[in-house]
Amino acid sequence: MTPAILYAITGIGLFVLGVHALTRRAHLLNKIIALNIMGSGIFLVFGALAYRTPNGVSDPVPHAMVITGIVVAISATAVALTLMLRLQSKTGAAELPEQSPE
Amino acid sequence: MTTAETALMDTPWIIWVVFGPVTGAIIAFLWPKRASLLGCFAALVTAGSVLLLVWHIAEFGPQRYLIGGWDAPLGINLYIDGLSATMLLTTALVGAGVTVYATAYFEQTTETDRFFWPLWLLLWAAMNALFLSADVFNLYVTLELVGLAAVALVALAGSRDALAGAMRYLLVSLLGSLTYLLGVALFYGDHGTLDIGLLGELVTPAPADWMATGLMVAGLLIKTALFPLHFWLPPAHAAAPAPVSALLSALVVKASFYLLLRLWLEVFFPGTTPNLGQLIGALGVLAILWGSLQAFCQTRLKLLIAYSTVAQLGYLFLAFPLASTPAATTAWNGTVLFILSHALAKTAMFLAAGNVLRAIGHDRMVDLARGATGLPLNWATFGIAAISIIGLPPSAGFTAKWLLLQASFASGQWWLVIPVAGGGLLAAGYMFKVLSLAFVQNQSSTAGTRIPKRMEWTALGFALGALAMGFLAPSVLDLLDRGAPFQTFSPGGVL
Amino acid sequence: MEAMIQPLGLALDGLLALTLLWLAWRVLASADLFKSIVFFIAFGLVMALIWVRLGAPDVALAEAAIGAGLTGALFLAALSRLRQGEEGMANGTHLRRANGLRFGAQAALIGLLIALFLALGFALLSLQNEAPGLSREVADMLPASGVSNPVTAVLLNFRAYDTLLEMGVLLLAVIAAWSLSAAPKEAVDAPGPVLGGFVRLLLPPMILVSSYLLWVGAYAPGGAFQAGAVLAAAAVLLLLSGRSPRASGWLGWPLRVILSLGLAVFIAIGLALTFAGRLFLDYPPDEAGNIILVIEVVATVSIGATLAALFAGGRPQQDKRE
Amino acid sequence: MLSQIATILLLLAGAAFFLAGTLGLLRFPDVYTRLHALTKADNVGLGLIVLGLALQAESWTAIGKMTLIWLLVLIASATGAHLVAQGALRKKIRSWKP
Repeated sequence: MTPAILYAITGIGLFVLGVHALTRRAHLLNKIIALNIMGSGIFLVFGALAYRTPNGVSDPVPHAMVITGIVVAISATAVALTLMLRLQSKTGAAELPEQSPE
Repeated sequence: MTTAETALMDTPWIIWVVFGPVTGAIIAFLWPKRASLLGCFAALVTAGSVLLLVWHIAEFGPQRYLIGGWDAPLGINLYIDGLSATMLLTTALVGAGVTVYATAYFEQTTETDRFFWPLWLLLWAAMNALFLSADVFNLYVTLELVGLAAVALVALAGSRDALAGAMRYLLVSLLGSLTYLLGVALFYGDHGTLDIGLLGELVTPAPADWMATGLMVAGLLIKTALFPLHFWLPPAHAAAPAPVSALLSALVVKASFYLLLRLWLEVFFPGTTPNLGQLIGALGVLAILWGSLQAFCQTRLKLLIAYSTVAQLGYLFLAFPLASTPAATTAWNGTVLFILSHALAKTAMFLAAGNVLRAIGHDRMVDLARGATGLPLNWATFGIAAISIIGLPPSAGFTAKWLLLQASFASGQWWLVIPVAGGGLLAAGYMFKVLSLAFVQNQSSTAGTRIPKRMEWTALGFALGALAMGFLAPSVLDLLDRGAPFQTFSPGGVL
Repeated sequence: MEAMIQPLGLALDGLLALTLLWLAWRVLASADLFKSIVFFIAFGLVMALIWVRLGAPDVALAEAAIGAGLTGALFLAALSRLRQGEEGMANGTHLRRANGLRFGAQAALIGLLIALFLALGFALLSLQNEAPGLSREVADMLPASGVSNPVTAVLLNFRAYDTLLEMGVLLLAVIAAWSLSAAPKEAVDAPGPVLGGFVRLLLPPMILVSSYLLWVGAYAPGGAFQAGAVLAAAAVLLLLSGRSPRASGWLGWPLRVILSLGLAVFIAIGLALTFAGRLFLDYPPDEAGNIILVIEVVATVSIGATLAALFAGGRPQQDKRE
Repeated sequence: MLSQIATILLLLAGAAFFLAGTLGLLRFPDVYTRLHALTKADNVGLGLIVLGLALQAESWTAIGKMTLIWLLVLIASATGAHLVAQGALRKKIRSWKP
């Protein structure tokens, strides 16, 4: 159980927790936070697997990917929050209205 | 060759195809008052560079472009072959037409409508980048760009349904992208490379690769709205402004399907995929049935067309069970031709529905008749587009279904005939329901508001294009053979 | 001594991993929104600590500045606007029940997720314990990249196309946010002497730290994104202290130019190289360092302005005269 | 060797102050006293830790950076405490009466 595998399993734990909260919580802010937690989990898997280099200096390519991922995540979060507030001003509740049953 | 030809030859059109629309979007964002004019000019430049690039591919075969001069494992490659060229062509065709339509649709621009142009050009650039990229992480960034731009365009309509549909679409799109990204993490962890070509050679049926394949397929199926995961598509596509609905149904949903097809043929290990292929094929059949049934009992026109998209998407997945049979090439040719024909026909339908909505203010099918007499050209467009959706002979839809039928007979999986033919019948069902409602009951027809001629003519143009594509199919299939991954596909060996 | 350190290190990693999971569970399960946001910020800081443990100081800086700091600020701002919206309505129901999955579906979902976790865990355990990844290729090509910090070399030279598209994502986010809503008027009263003094005192060092991070990015952890985040934090402080540049003429096209400057310069450099006959973004080796510095400076200003505009939450109101 | 012992002692002292601050946070009855515990104990704790690490630092710039960090934390926590207290007053939270 090297630190790399430990953190990688923590990462997929965060991913699974996030998916569960995304599907279970009704409030949109909780769903958006859950998406951020899932993203952090995946980035942790990237970083943990990059720590397995023989000479101890971890692999810089996943680090660059994670920084790109963090910036993409905050952009998506900002759009989601603006959309949530606009939806609340229109429908009165920051939750997805019940979809017409198929 | 004259200097003009050499200049024409060696300017990297592959770069202009992506950064033409991005530059257009920046200028349209900086100068909002002239946004629609700049949008048209940028669309012209982009469509032109796409045509030159596709001509270049047709002449000299697939092309690989090393960005920054760094080769595969370290740098990012752009790779264009027959498959990418066909998708680029479809996007350019639909994009140019919808741009013309949008100049009329967004005539009296409020302040937020001016944001349509930068968003649409960024969406176009993102799709072009997605069709060209050969790097799995870069494809994640393009998927995010496509998703965010599409969500913002849906929310442009501003109505309650549009905002709710856009929110649901955003959450589902982010879930799909993150699932795909976890697959990328596992593939990189296992093989230390992100290039599609290199990954294809290194993939083994190890548990990590199998999980990565499963995650990426799941993520992309969410974004392509295949049957059980389609719930987000109808509200988003129906509530969006008309040009945006057309773009979503015709192009955005197909972009993630293209990526699934590309990875399926070049990365996922052929040994592990046949049973996954059977599952996806079965889901495709269910999508055709469920989508058609739902479409049949819709009361609003745009929702009917959106559910028709859910049904037609099922067709794209029918070729997966045939992937490892000798008839795979004809099956994949049929699938890509189906993408092209569905894109043209569905764009015509959504634009026609948009004209109806703009003319009589609502799209409740029950009293469509009142507006029918005022828009004869529009309903003719709807009829012609229905021909291609149903798959009647002259149209490209028929040719695509015919190729699928040929492949299923050749490979002995004759059961595919039932969904292919049955889907056509079901499509005929809900299409004739619309046409009957539009024409038969002739109550007093209140003349709707005048709509600009351009809107009707572009819709008709797309419908006729879907028909004409039936005759142009051989040239499309010829373009498709330029080094497409399924050109001479022998199971296991990848060209 | 060495033998004793290794298990201690693993114990610390185990502790950090458990804290992270516990914080994540608290974020996702707590009923009150404010509490989950505060836990989310703590989650981001522990994550930054883990990035230091994983030998990734660049990512630790980015996670702390953007992941925990700015995302947390975005959430808090959204929560306060949410509460303002709810005061306006009678039925401000925070805690509607979770969407009503029947018990069977809920158990099935949890079972499915546990199965997914076990399958992924098994897949991870099947990976080799030692994998060089691309570290050797990066080390070999580093001298030709114009910078000596490997992460900056990957971000701005080897995979510059990713960073270019990512700047596109930032610009797209601002355009999307502006198309969605106008910036809500911050009902903030005049800042007290303490906050006003705090802001005046902190702005100069923040700008100094930002330019230091930008400069040091070439050979040590730092870079455009971390510097941009610090710049955005300074702008957020300005917005919070009520002294927002609403009246000034900055909110018209000058702001739009700054927002799209980073992406425009990046593309212009790339295309200029193609006109000079080189491949797109293929910097000539001897000027690679200078070109990367130019791109980073412009990117920092653009990223700072973009993240601040995203915090403001919509298109500036003052656009009326346009 | 002496500097290592001094560093360990200083770090332990600093950790003790952090512990005291957290204990105060948990045990004190209302928001105002908790603010006291947090800002005072943690700042002194951080000062001791910075001092302890300064002994091991390899260059004066590193020491300079650490003290700059400590000063920024001082100012930030003071302003933070002030704003939280101001917010609590505006919400009319009465301070604890024995």
